[in-house]
Amino acid sequence: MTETPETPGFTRDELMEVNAARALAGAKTCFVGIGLPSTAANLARATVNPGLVLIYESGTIGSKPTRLPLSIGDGELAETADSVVPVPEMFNYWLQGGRIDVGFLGAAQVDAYANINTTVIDRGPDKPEGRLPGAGGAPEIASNCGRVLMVLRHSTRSFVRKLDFVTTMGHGSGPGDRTKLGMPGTGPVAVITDLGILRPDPATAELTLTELHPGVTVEQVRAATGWDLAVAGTVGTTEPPTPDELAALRALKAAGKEPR
Amino acid sequence: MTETPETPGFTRDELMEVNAARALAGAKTCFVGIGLPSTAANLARATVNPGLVLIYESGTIGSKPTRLPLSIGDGELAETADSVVPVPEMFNYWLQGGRIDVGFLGAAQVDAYANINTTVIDRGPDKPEGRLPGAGGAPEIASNCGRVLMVLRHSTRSFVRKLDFVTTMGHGSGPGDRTKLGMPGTGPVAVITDLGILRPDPATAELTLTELHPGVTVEQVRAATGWDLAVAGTVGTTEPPTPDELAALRALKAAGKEPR
Amino acid sequence: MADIRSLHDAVADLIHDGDTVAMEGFTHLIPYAAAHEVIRQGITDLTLVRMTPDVIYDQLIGAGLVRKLVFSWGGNPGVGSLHRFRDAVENGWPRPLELDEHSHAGMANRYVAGASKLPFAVLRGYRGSDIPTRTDTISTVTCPFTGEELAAVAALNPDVTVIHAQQADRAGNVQLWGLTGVQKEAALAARRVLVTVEEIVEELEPRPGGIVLPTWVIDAVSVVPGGAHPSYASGYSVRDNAFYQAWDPIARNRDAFTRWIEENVRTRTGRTEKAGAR
Amino acid sequence: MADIRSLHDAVADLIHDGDTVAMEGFTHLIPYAAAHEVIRQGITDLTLVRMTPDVIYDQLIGAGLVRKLVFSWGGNPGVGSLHRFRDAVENGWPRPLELDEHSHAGMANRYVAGASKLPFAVLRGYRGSDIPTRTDTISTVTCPFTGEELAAVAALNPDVTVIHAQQADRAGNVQLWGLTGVQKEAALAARRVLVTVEEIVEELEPRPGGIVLPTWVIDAVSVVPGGAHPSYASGYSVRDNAFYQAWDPIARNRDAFTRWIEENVRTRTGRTEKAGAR
Repeated sequence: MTETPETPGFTRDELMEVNAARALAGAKTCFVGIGLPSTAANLARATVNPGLVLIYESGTIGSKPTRLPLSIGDGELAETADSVVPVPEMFNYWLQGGRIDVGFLGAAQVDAYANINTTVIDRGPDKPEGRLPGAGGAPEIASNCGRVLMVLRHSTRSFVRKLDFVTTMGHGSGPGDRTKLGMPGTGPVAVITDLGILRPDPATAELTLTELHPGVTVEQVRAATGWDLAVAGTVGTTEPPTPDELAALRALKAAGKEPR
Repeated sequence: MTETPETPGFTRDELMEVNAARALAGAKTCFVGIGLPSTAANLARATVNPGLVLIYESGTIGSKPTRLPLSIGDGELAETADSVVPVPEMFNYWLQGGRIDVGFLGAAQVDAYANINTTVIDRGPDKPEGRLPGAGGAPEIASNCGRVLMVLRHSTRSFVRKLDFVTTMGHGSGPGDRTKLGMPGTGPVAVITDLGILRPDPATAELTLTELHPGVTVEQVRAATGWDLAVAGTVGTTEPPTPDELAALRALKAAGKEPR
Repeated sequence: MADIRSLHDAVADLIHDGDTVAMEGFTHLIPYAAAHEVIRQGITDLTLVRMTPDVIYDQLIGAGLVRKLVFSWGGNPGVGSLHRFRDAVENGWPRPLELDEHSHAGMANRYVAGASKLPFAVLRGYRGSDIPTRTDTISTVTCPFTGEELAAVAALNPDVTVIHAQQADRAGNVQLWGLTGVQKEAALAARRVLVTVEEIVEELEPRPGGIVLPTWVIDAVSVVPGGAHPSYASGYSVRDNAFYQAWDPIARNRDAFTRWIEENVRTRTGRTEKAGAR
Repeated sequence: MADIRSLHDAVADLIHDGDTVAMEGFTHLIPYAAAHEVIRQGITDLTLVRMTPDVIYDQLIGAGLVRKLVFSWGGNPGVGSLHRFRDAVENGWPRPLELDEHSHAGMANRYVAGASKLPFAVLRGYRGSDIPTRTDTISTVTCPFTGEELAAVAALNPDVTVIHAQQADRAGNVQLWGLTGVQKEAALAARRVLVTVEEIVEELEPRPGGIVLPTWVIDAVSVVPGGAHPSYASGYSVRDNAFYQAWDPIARNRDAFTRWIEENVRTRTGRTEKAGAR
């Protein structure tokens, strides 16, 4: 992680993480995937949304970890939770039960309609498929949460024209697909990357560049996107991380690396 | 409850209760209805089967009450249990899950195939149906336990030729009906009354008088039965209650009446 | 988020004429005080849902507030009949009572489906029983893998679920322990949730067998010590078995019942109720 | 009733070539020691079931004992890929690995159906996903009340479920607490159950969040302190995150993996394993 020359003092990953945390302002409850989503959700609790209820698929409701958990089942998630429930209850009563505002997901591949592949990569004819971890909770998180946020690094490997496999549906092939399939939630509302933020166009549901991080150009984002990326009429620039945000983020990460 | 003249020292109800308890010898786990079944199951723990695991539909597994509970939700049932589980879990994982050897049921009306009515009584034309409490857990207890025991007082009001309503199926209209309906358990194996014990004939599944309590005659039982009761070729006589059994039964009942 | 407020105001705001209301608690933690507040406010035309109607619904039915009952076992546990329930069903007094009748397994699964926001639940149930002939909330589904036909029961999603619990904290998080029955499912299946509690504590200390309902699934918490009487709250009170036995002669007689409700419910407040109800 | 016996004998008696085996534990309480005993005994042609295959199944797959994997997320949590799993799927080394792949919600419900002895479970799942195209254990059912089409998943009933717990008493009753995942469902769905525990105690003291499995649903209990390492047992140990990170380079390389298994599993016994595995 090198600092970007244009924005000394923080990295592009930190821009991504801080903006992902900001996207949780105002949310009440968040179903948190491990990795970048967990970083964002914990940072949100330390900054814009101290009351945010973190929910992990391991069964913890209202976890308040003081360091970044390495896995969704770290002991501290359970010890600091308001309630720990069995995994089937988590998926049936809480997630499918419509109790969760925001689902926060990562992805290996995403397409222009915010559909996600985390299953297999096509490596070309005569080559075996490349294996990814699989679905985890994502298909039902994306379907049942009130709305979905996504966070991943921008590259043509991850932002692809056509997914090799649809693990988790975002907006399908466009507006109306979610309704047709009876999905309760509104689906992905933002994809936060290390270059900027994409949001589905209200009319077409196609991911559209709406904000750039400081020092990033539209051309850089288009070059890192595997399809002809739509760009909003007015593209905003995200606020640089505040000193408080950076301090909180770095403290969380440092604590996560401490031996126990 | 008056003592029977022929068998001084105990009542017919006590004969019924003691024999109901004896029927639990060798059982591992028993799903216990409140009232007479609960008396029998608790007496079994105090006499023939100290290791018997009592399971109440209120969610308690392995209750060891020291007095007869008035209701299936008495506090002592939970406090003395090995485990207390939510009611849906009790019915789904434990009962439907096939974990329970014996279901012990009472009944308002029973017919010759040990089918049970606890729903409504037909009081004749132009009169409204008489209302009974309803099914409770019985339909699925009778279907899913390994076998079923029943205990109720003998009278033509309760042992009827035709049920006014089938709440809970025992043996339906005869052999094969349970298998046809995919019921895992073997169904009712004994109906213990204050006069004797009826068991389904192995060939016809029809309830047949196999044992009389001491001092009771076949004619008395036939007179108290609303259909033409089949009688086994050899009708045995139940052993009179032992002093230990009587002492244990009376102690349980006395403890159940103590104020808390 | 749960507001902590008076029982009067919570009931007035959350429970309305014509609502479908579940007051749950399997013998333990039955929310009697809330039911009495419903009687005092005369909230009527209710569809009441409960696995074991018990004396609490005998009182509401006898008070004439109930249009329909969804249930699986209607008795006074260990004592006998619910006479007000029987009088309503058999004689239509004080008004006719429509029934939707199930087994316990069916009712429990209807709540599970409701909490899971599924339209139905599946069980191996009701086989050989006449129960499905009297309701339109039992049907069948066929397993797409084995071809087995199973019972399907329609989800229950009450307008309001009311439960009693031991404790809440100041934020409105609630903990109950002991026999917890179907309370979690009934609460999570409902559109609105009212919880009466024995007391407010500074911090909920996790208990063996405890279940926690976070404040953000609850609409109102009301502090009503003894609010489960004659049922009980493990750790706070014991079941008043004598009351359940004394209820039998009261409920057998329409006048005695009406007088009892007048004296012990209508002319009291939530605050003074407990002492007088014995 | 559970017999308390050595891990060697319990594994030898309960787990057989060709069995379907679930070793559950959601990050917490993963039964590594039992898996290592399976490797030492060379029990093979297994169908392994687990929501999150994790390093424990990476080891069994790399050891060549696994024919098929039923799962929903196969990674080294917080670290990266499971390289032995990938090598088996992508290159068939050391043998091809058949997959039955689901989402977490689907897998959890498959266990629920198994524990409930139902042939399938219903969920609002897999909508818009390609996952159903690659398995025959996902289908659909139509709600008989609303007409809505829902996903149906086939029940999971493993031949054997293996879990790790904190405590057993002398009668073989088991208690686990902390994150309890799907362990109760996995155990109750299985034909045979093996539980490794940290210790035997005179009496199980009820714990907040504790679940108790009575001895009569368990076949064998084996005392294996540290038997979840590098996973952990709340109250006894913490997760060895360093081991999970160290696993990555070991598992990337076939020879390094084989050497590690030889040195740390095959030539050790359950008793000496823990100290050496770090």
